[in-house]
Amino acid sequence: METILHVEDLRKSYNGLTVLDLDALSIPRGQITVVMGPNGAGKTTLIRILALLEEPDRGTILLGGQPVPEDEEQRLALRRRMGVIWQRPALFAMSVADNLGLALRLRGWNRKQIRAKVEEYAEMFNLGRLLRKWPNELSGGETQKVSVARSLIYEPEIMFIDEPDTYLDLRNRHLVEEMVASQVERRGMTALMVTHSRQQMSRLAANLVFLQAGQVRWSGQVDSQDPKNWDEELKALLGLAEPSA
Amino acid sequence: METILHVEDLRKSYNGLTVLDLDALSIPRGQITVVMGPNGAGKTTLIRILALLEEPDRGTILLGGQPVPEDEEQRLALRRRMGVIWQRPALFAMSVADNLGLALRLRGWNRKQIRAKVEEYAEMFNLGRLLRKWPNELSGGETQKVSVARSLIYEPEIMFIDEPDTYLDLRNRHLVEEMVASQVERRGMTALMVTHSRQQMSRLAANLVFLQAGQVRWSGQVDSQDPKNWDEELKALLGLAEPSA
Amino acid sequence: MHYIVGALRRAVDLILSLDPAVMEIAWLSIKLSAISIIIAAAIGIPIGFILGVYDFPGRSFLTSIVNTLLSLPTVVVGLAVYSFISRRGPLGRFGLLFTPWAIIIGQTILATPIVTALTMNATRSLDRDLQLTALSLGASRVQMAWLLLLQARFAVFGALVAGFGRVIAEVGAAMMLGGNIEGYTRTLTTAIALETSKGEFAFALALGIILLLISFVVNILVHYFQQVKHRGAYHGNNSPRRGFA
Amino acid sequence: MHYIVGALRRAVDLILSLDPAVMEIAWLSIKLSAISIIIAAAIGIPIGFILGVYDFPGRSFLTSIVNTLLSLPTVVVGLAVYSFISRRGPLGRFGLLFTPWAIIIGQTILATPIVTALTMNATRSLDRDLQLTALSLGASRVQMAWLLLLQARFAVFGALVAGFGRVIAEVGAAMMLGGNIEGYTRTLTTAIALETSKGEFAFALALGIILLLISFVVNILVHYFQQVKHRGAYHGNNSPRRGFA
Amino acid sequence: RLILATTTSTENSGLLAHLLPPFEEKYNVRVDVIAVGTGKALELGRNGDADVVLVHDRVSEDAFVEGGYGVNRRDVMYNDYIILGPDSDPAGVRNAKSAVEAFSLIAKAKTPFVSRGDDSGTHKKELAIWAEANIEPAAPWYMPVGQGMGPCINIAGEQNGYVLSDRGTYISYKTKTDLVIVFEGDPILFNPYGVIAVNPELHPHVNYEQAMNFIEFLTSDEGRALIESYKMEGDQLFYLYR
Ligand SMILES: Nc1ncnc2c1ncn2[C@@H]1O[C@H](COP(=O)(O)OP(=O)(O)OP(=O)(O)O)[C@@H](O)[C@H]1O
Ligand SMILES: Nc1ncnc2c1ncn2[C@@H]1O[C@H](COP(=O)(O)OP(=O)(O)OP(=O)(O)O)[C@@H](O)[C@H]1O
Ligand SMILES: [Mg+2]
Ligand SMILES: [Mg+2]
Repeated sequence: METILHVEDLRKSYNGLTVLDLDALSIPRGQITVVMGPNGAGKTTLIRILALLEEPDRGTILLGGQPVPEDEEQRLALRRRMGVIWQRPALFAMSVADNLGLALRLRGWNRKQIRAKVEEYAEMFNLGRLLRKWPNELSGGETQKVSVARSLIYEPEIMFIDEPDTYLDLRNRHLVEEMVASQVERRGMTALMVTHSRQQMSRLAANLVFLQAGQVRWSGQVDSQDPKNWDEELKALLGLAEPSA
Repeated sequence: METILHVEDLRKSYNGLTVLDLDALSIPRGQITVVMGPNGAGKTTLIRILALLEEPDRGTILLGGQPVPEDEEQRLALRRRMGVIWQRPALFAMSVADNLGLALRLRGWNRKQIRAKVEEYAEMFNLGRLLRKWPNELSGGETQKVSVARSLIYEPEIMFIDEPDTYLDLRNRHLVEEMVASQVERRGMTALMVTHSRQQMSRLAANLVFLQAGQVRWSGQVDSQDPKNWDEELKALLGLAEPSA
Repeated sequence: MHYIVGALRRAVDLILSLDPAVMEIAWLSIKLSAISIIIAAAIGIPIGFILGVYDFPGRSFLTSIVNTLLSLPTVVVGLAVYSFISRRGPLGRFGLLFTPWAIIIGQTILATPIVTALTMNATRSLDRDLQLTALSLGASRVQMAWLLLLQARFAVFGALVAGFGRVIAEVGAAMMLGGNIEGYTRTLTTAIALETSKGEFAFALALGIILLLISFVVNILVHYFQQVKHRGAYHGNNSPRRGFA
Repeated sequence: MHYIVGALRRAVDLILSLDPAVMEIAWLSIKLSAISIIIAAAIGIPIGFILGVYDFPGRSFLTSIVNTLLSLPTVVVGLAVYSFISRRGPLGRFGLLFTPWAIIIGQTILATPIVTALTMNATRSLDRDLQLTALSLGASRVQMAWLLLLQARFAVFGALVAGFGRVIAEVGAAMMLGGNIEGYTRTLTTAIALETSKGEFAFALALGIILLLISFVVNILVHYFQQVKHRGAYHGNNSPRRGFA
Repeated sequence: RLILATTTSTENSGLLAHLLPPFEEKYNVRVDVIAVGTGKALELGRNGDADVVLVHDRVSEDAFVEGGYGVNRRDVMYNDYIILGPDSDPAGVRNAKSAVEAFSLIAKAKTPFVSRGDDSGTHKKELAIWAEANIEPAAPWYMPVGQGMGPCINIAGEQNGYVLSDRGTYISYKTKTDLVIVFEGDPILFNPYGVIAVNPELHPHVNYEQAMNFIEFLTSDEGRALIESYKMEGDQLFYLYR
């Protein structure tokens, strides 16, 4: 199984407090890797670092076996192959349609191409009715759907997803899961997904990383179909001894 | 059972599109009423209106049997008996401790009283470590916990809670549920809670309102212990025919 | 060129020798500007806040008026005030003309539109979530205004700095209304104008350098007075502390 | 008082008669201010953006410097530029003194700190989430800057309006550097100063009224040019469209 | 293009508007007038930023020429100063026989006296008269304000005080002030104007040719006739040396 992202000896601290301290971590290409762990474990920080948006204090990041270059041009090229769906969706003060097409515009697509693509994705995400609205006119769930569609639309090679369920009703949760899963299947997208939902994890994960206090407590493949086969330590971490929530 | 909030013939539209159109709705005192419904159903809009933060286009709101006064002073007094935990937590650019004490400061408490209360609630919510941090230094879950504690701290008579689970891990979800439930039990707080989680609903709800496209599709008491006894129509609305999520 | 060299030398001399005439003039400039900007703040901040935060008919028109008043030429203000407070004018009997009070009146008129316009712009781009959050925590109208201004403190503080710069540097109103009377209403700028008209360019520049030094010191002091540390955005997560990329 | 009445009558006459001398002077004022503000924007917006968004050693010091430059007196700018472009100055051989170009240089120097400082304040209070979102969607540094400025457009536009007001209303630099030559470098403000020194107060005020009218029209035009509608905050939910409470 | 640096009095009185068009036509040149104080006008000349200066302060003019900054100084014309005061004339200046005596009376009565205080030609003349009268004027009745002539007249009017003014400015302010002429005619009050070309050896770029044309024109019969014939609101302002 090919590794697309590999980090070694990664350390990040804020104001002297270490929030991330990973010996080694590998993300396999073309699969969904789920990251779980309690609030404050460092999940979002990890995403910021892996998406090349924040510098770690030390450590190596290998992307497709290559170390990440220093040169800003080259980093931009790499960043453009990645996408992030943030835990807290932030839309720009422009229409929903413009938000959806933004990444394509940044990549120099022309109006017509953008329009076609935006319509395609608006259709897929049932956003047609909202295209001319502005962010402050949307409900929470609508905001989150726009934010997900806005990142998937440019079909990144690696997608970081921080709690896709946020604000969504059950139907939309499934819709978003399907969209992500279909891009993984159809074109081999790699996804790193943070979630607090065991059900969602077991529906989607090929691999699982469990973070706690900035460290990897468990990582490996998971048999998504049958939780009974899970490692005992993992079960304990996930709280599967307690009555399920 | 006493009704604390009653609305009649409530209508709200934006740009000519009706988003809320309720014939009548009653919220019983001292219990948890759960509001469910798909994204965009009008749940958050309902909260804004009931919390006296937005004017409906038409309709009557009775609070404890009295119509809501026009006078700003009197409205302020009513607003101070309510609290809202927003779907999207927004903390002010001040320390976590200051955020927690803010509502008390607005009510003219003195420093010492505020400090004691903040410490008490920080303890309850495990926020002690974070008191001197600023909002931009918090994780998503930490932000949400601060936002919940900030509203519960002044012990409002009616609490509107829009998706308490947002960003929280399982332990913190339970913690927040407990805190809300205990205020309901201990001092008869009324809570109106929006959630997309059937499990959470059945754990907490004494009553359920199901909104769809701005209208009440179902409302009444629910037997939280035994979903099997639920009304068939409600089961259909909640999607209990489909394989559970 | 040689003026600048000469001016620098002269400025150093003047400062080191603590020339009493220059000190007195400088002190008067500081005093008048400070008083003017305090009055302008008392008028401009509330108006700017209302124009920035509330939507009401005529707001757009009032906004344009305020923006237009940014182009009030100092001489015009001087003339207009002059025709009110001259002995032939309606306020003539108070004998304000050619006193420091006359300068304060003129400079307040100049500073108020600046403070108003910039406060308006600062509060206009505030996240509306913060408004709702403040109100739902029980803020009165005044408390909400205070909280939002606190959130926009950088820009509001910037408004005051810009207003201060405007009045301490203006000469038209000070000249027309104060009369540039030695030992009584001579400010740094009217002194500069006088030296310039005498052809004493180096001395005029030296006074200009002293004026800038005063501004610099005032800026630094106020900067330390208002909390120095910028702690960033309002919400939670996603926000590393420093700039990057 | 009687001046003001006389001035109003005179202003109306001048405007109705389309007095060619006044028209020419007014047109020159507009032209020079527009050119100055365009150059100031090209310099000040990028610098203000960098100071507002990025954190680097020395930022606080540079911020104070920019704020200090807000108090540059126009006469001092006039003198300083004079000593460079005077025949004896290093740029003397270009013969710029007493030409419109000299005025443009002086006014650009006056406007640049304003545009810089206000852009800095505007971008400093931007939600940092937007930065990360822009970058994660594949924005280059320049594209991110452009996007963030778009988000802060009200305040950035306000910066330009304030700068325009400053230069169209200033007289010191125009007088010293342009020389108030009839038909060549006489602007509205230098004409006002001239009339004032002649004791023609009513005529001076009439010109001042014309200047304000011009500013008003320019403001209105630019207001309609930039999208008129304010569509509010960045994110989703919680945000009713109008002010309230 | 000929740059003429001159005092505000010549520009504001309208004399230049009367004088320049015929000159411009005759020599086919555009004259750009920079109207400032005498001190600043001479400084512009010193720096080579003007081609010719027309000012009124003999002492500084001589220093300018001696310093090698200007050449070919010529007397052009003179006007006169007057003492303005309130109609009630509290110091009794109307009875004075000389300007020196008038100043002494004002000092004795301690009525407000507004001084230009800006080193202008007018200011220097005023100081010379004080010196002649052996008086060192002082606050509070003596008010150096550091402004142009017009504002000084205004301030004196507001304070019900006296002020030394040139006649031209007074004429244009006549309707705007309550002050009247309380003393005039003493030869000490004459105010001569001189024209000087900027030295082309020091500043090779200056338009020396046209500067000389201008000087010649002012001192020619044609120029003199124009000066003599100029009237402001019916009064002659500038007189020629015979
Ligand atoms: N800019 C910052 N300054 C200081 N501390 C920070 C900063 N950003 C994050 N932290 C701290 O680092 C820890 C990890 O934060 P992170 O956002 O990565 O957590 P998370 O695993 O995503 O949590 P959650 O599930 O609550 O979103 C938290 O305890 C947080 O308080
Ligand atoms: N300011 C507004 N302008 C226009 N439309 C609005 C505005 N606010 C809300 N809406 C629309 O009203 C509908 C109801 O919004 P609301 O936020 O109440 O939904 P909700 O039930 O809370 O949904 P969610 O579960 O996604 O948070 C949505 O379709 C939304 O697009
Ligand atoms: Mg997180
Ligand atoms: Mg909602």
